[in-house]
Amino acid sequence: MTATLTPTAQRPAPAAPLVMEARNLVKKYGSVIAMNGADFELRPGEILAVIGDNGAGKSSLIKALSGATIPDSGEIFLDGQPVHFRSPIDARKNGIETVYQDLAVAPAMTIAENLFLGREILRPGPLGKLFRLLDKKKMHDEAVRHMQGLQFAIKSMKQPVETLSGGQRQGVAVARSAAFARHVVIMDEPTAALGVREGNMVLDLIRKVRDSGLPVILISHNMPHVFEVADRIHVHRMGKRAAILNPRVISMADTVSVMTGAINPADLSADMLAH
Amino acid sequence: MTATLTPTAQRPAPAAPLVMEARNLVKKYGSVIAMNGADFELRPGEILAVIGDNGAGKSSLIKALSGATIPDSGEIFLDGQPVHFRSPIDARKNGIETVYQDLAVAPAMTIAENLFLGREILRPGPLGKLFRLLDKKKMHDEAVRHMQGLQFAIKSMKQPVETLSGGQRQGVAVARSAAFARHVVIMDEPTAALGVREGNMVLDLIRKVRDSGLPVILISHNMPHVFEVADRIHVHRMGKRAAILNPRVISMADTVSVMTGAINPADLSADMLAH
Amino acid sequence: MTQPTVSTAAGPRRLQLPSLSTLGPLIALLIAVIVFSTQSPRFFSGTNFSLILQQISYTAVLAIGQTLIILIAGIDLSIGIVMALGGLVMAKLATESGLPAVLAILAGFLTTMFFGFMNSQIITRLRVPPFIATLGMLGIVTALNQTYSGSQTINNLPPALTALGNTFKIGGTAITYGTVLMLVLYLIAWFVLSETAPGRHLYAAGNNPEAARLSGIPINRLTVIVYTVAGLIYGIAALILVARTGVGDPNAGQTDNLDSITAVVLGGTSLFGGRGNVLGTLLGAIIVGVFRNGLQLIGIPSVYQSLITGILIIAAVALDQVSRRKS
Amino acid sequence: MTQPTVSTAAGPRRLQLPSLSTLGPLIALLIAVIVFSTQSPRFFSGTNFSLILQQISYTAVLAIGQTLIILIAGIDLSIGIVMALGGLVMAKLATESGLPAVLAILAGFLTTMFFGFMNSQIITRLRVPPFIATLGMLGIVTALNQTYSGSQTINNLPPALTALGNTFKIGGTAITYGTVLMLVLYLIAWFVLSETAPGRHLYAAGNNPEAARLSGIPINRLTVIVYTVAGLIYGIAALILVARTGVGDPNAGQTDNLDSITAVVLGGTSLFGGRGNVLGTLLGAIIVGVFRNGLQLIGIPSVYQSLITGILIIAAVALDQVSRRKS
Amino acid sequence: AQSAQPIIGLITKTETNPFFVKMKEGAATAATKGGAKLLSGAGKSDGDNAGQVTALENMVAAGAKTVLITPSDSKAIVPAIAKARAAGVMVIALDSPTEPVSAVDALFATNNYKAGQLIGQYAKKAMGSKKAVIATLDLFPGQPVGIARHNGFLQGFGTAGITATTTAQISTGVACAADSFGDQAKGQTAMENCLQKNPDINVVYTINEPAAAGAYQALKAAGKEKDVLIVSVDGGCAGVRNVKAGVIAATSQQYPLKMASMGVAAGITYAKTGKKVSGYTDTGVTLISDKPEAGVTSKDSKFGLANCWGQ
Ligand SMILES: Nc1ncnc2c1ncn2[C@@H]1O[C@H](COP(=O)(O)OP(=O)(O)OP(=O)(O)O)[C@@H](O)[C@H]1O
Ligand SMILES: Nc1ncnc2c1ncn2[C@@H]1O[C@H](COP(=O)(O)OP(=O)(O)OP(=O)(O)O)[C@@H](O)[C@H]1O
Ligand SMILES: [Mg+2]
Ligand SMILES: [Mg+2]
Repeated sequence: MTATLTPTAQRPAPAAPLVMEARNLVKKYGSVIAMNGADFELRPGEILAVIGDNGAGKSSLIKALSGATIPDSGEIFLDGQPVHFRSPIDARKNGIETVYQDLAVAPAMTIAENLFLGREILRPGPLGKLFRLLDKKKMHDEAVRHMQGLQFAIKSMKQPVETLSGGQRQGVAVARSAAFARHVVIMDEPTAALGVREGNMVLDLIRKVRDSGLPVILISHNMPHVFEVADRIHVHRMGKRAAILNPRVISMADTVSVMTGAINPADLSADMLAH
Repeated sequence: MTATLTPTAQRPAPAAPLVMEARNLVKKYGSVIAMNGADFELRPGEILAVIGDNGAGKSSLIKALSGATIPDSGEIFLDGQPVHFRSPIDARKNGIETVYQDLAVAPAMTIAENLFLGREILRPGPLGKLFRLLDKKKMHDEAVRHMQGLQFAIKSMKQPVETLSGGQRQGVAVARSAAFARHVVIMDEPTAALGVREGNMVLDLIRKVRDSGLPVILISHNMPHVFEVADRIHVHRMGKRAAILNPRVISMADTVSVMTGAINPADLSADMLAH
Repeated sequence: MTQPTVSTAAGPRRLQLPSLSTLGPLIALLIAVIVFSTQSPRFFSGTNFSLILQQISYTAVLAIGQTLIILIAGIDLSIGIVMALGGLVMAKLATESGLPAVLAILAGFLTTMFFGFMNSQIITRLRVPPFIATLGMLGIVTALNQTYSGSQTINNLPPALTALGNTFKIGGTAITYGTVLMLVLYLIAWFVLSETAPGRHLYAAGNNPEAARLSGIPINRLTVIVYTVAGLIYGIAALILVARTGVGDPNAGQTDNLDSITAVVLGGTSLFGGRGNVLGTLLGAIIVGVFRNGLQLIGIPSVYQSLITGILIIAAVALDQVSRRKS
Repeated sequence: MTQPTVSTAAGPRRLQLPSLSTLGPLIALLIAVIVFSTQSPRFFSGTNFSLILQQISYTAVLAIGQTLIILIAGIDLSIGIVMALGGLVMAKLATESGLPAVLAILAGFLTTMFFGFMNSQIITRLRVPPFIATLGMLGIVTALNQTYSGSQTINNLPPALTALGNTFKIGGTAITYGTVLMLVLYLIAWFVLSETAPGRHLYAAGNNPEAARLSGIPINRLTVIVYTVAGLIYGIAALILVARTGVGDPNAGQTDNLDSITAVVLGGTSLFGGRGNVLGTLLGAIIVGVFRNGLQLIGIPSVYQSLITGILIIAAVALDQVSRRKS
Repeated sequence: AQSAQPIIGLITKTETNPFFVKMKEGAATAATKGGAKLLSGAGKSDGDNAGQVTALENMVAAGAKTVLITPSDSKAIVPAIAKARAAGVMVIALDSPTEPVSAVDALFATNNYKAGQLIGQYAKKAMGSKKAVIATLDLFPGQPVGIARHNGFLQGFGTAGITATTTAQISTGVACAADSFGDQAKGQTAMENCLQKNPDINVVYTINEPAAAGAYQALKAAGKEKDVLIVSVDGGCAGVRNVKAGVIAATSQQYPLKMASMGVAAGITYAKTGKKVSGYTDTGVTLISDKPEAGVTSKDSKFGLANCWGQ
């Protein structure tokens, strides 16, 4: 028998099994089709940017991936295993942390409380285990530590979140996801409300997370940010994936053209596409 | 008598009287000082960008200018006249339209209803005048017209706003302010959630508004956007104005340095400053 | 997804029908009607239906006011007692003071409007939550009722005061003018809520008060108007009640706080404000009336009536959720 | 503005005191106490204060359950009737069935927990709004109460059932164990709400249910727990009531729906959920009790008691707003 | 310093029912005359035992040496009364007895069962040989007063097997039993529904006169007011006027003012002399009707108006 060599450039074997994969996701709201057969692939240790027009269905996609909505049809795999998230709790149990676009925060609660919402630090020993007593001091100190990394001008961790500025609020949501992820971090426009300095801090944070070995899904409209950190770019268009681009080759302008539909991805040279 | 010529570069007479001016605004929330003696000047027909770190007090400033909060002290002038806005209604009566950062929309109401909230189109004649009957058809058609200009993938004007994507929701708020302003348009991060294409549409819209003669206050963290449209840049820092920059002279990098405090504005060359 | 531009295909439907959220109660009502009809030969008749409408009429009118108030995220616990006072004023002035009936009625309206207005002042000026403001008003007006009337029912009212209790016939079924007035008020309320600017402002104020304020809707003024108009509506309810019972009764309306809120919530309006429909409230009121009438007609002992009504009310709303999850 | 980095200066205060929102009621309470003391020589005494605490004890305990429920943006209209049923079960089993008192009490607790649990099932599974679910339950349990008891009050309870009504002395003032139990329950509730994870989850669930869900808080499970625990609390209230009155009474608790909600709202908890404090509720309950006792002691005719109470309740909350605007 | 002025407490079932309001007025007048101070309290609604217990405690705390109470729940109030009596307070039940009757020092009351019996006997006679189709507009489930009057009426009408101690509401031979809550509007609704259920109804028993007025209103709307016999209990002035006007055929009149003034007088005596009253004093019930029936003792509406309570 003769071994036929497949040219690797044509069909490269993935470097490692996919961390997350979605096939043919569909979600309809009445006559509005938010996802129209969306595919998705996330590799280990990569920063995958997801970009697309407003209303392209990016948030709908990551809501499906994080268990926040249940798709009408389609499959999701985690580490190659099919999963059926019925709620965000399921996804979180699998170590998936998400920053939602509309910032899932409880406005009347403090920054520290919001940071640890749903996974409060409990007192050691039976006090924590049995009575689920909070370790407020530790939570406060940890909150200070997490937020300090992002350098927001926040006075006290005990300020209710509703009194924060738009960017500060986003900072809280970002700090939260980065602090707790064990498997995948999903961030839906984490830098939208951030200033230049704070935005760069968050990009640093994202890189740190990646360097610690966790893959990051970054949804963003900010092309410079995307090109600064992304390993691959997933372009979403009209409810499905239109292309996967290689930011080290393709230009920002061409990327935007693909995103808006001005360029057909089929017309791109092969090296501009990522796999 | 000898006339002494003052070098115009040093102390230029303002081209026209100021449209809006604020002096020494202060606003405290407990121990948090949101405005700490903030000054502000808006010239006729200009696009004034307001930039600054998160929590610098930009939103607090424009909330004071639009009547949404009442400052603890300080003065506000509209066309040279002191004004005391007790509520957004007062500001709006003076033709000031604002897009708030946290998008003041009613989620359960439709796009059309939100666009016209507080200034619905009434039926002509006594039906409208006396009974305040809505002209729903006209409102719908107008809504379609306004939103079409911004090209969001919105299916129907009768969708409740809560079903829209983040960017679409922002589009509604932006369309609204542009449609109704008669005197000043204030936009607090109008492009934060917008895609590349939609963001550019909004920049176009801002320019159109300016060209129609109305000054625009644009708060933004997006430096490319700021440099694309701004006539002058107001840098806000720690609750007050740190400098006014001239985007035609100063570089983006220097601007960011001023904003973050890395450069002291006093060290800038005179032409980099605007007046 | 779909088209990237705005679709103009679906032009505005001119009048919006009640939302889906009243579908469940509607189905429950239909089922109840069918069951009652098979169990009692006397249930399914124009006369009986006319009777049910008469029985619910004043509560249903009160519930219009309650709907307006709940839509702006308020609540009114003084609703029944203010109605009772309105009726008392009408009855007392028309009999003991010998005022012309029209003036007496007017005075009744002014009374109920005054207390609605007072509620709104306590809420907007003193910033007392509506629950507390109207609970306090309940205590205050209870005392006023008793002292004003000497706890006495007022009889022998002039015919003008009970005119709304008179009937006319449609195909052999006698219908009171009070019933017609109730239906007309519902139509007006529905029209105002969906077709006029103040109507929409009301929804906005309940849905997102901060957004409404920033949009230039004068929330406080709106609140004052809503509670005062509600007061006027209570006055009308009082007139319907007086016409129906033929007396001014200081103890009337004591169960109407809960009854009116029940009608509102059963009709699909959210207690948190901003979402709902006044025609749903009418449906809610009718459901309660039909249950009560039907259960009595088929001879269920009164102890079990509360049991069955409890189950039916839950079922009506649960049905709604099931039907919605299916669609 | 202030420092650009996070201040660590203000370390976490370990235990949070009741928020400012109860300041107004507190002032109102103080003023009331002073006025009553000058008007009646018998008002200001340990014995009388102990009496007031006894009088409010079961309503105040019920109001703990109501606070938990309102914090998650729910409401319970079946609160009084479920308590009554719990008391009946205890009394009947301990007398007619001759069960040991401990078992009878346990059965009562299980009963009230069961109906709390049922409420939660209707709310979470059938997705019926809490107002309707618990209103339906009110009807259902009303009927159960009457049929189970044959509308008869049950007397001659064994001493174990009324033990909470016994007193001990502190400096000459006799205090019932029921009062102590009430205060202990408040401390526990306050501690759980502010110091444990489930307590904070409750606030989050009421403040922003969607955020809570996305944060991985199991809202439905939490709802079930809250209503069931509230059921247990009603059982304890039933025991306190039975001990206080010495009977099992099918008609007990009828005014406790409104009374418990009043205590909660008066204590500064928002009816929209997510904001409030259980110690405020205790304050609210005490205020109502002090008003009632004081007005009765100084001999205000009962008609005017409702008038003055109404005014005082409004004033208490209004005062709060005034004091807050000043600060 | 305690003044010598005796303090007397009066606790009614509710503060709004005209019957109790009049009782309170009577007590207030008697107290003023006798130089006593009257404290008043009430339950929040009929059946609110806990509210009465609270009021009772407050009266004792206020220094009342005599408390007059119309028990909402004849059994449930007993332990609280025992406590008050143990503290040296004389407790007198007005209007309704406690169970056991001996729980109080004295009882000044109408016999509700007997009041029902009277109108039952009257109705039986008035119907003669005509077949009676009965509707009862009752109070609400589980109310002892309501049950006593209802059962008394049926017993008087001839239903077998009922005695004064029957605790369950009997509905043998009743075509339609509905709750009126003693409220005119609700009575009207109940009557309408009963008529719808059985148009042949020709005898209506009502728990009180407001319910009777409601029933009449419903009958009138149906054009049946002439053919139906309404009997009631209370004897308020408005009710007696309705007897006179032919709306109500007969009513059993009670004397709340008498109960109250007797109670206050006893209280003053106790304060002055330390002598308690005891036992049951029937303040009497009189059948009022303008169409007397042979064999049933009754007085006419003139007597009724002369002795009625209210205005
Ligand atoms: N609950 C819903 N009901 C109805 N339509 C919805 C709902 N959620 C999303 N949609 C629609 O689905 C489409 C995709 O929305 P999605 O939020 O996924 O877009 P997106 O790509 O995240 O946009 P953006 O960049 O603006 O955040 C939009 O047209 C939106 O109106
Ligand atoms: N209602 C409030 N109560 C307490 N503090 C507040 C309140 N509103 C604003 N602040 C504080 O005032 C400061 C300035 O807030 P502001 O919203 O004006 O900032 P900003 O410049 O708009 O920031 P961003 O760019 O993030 O939107 C922040 O530290 C914020 O926490
Ligand atoms: Mg999105
Ligand atoms: Mg801002």
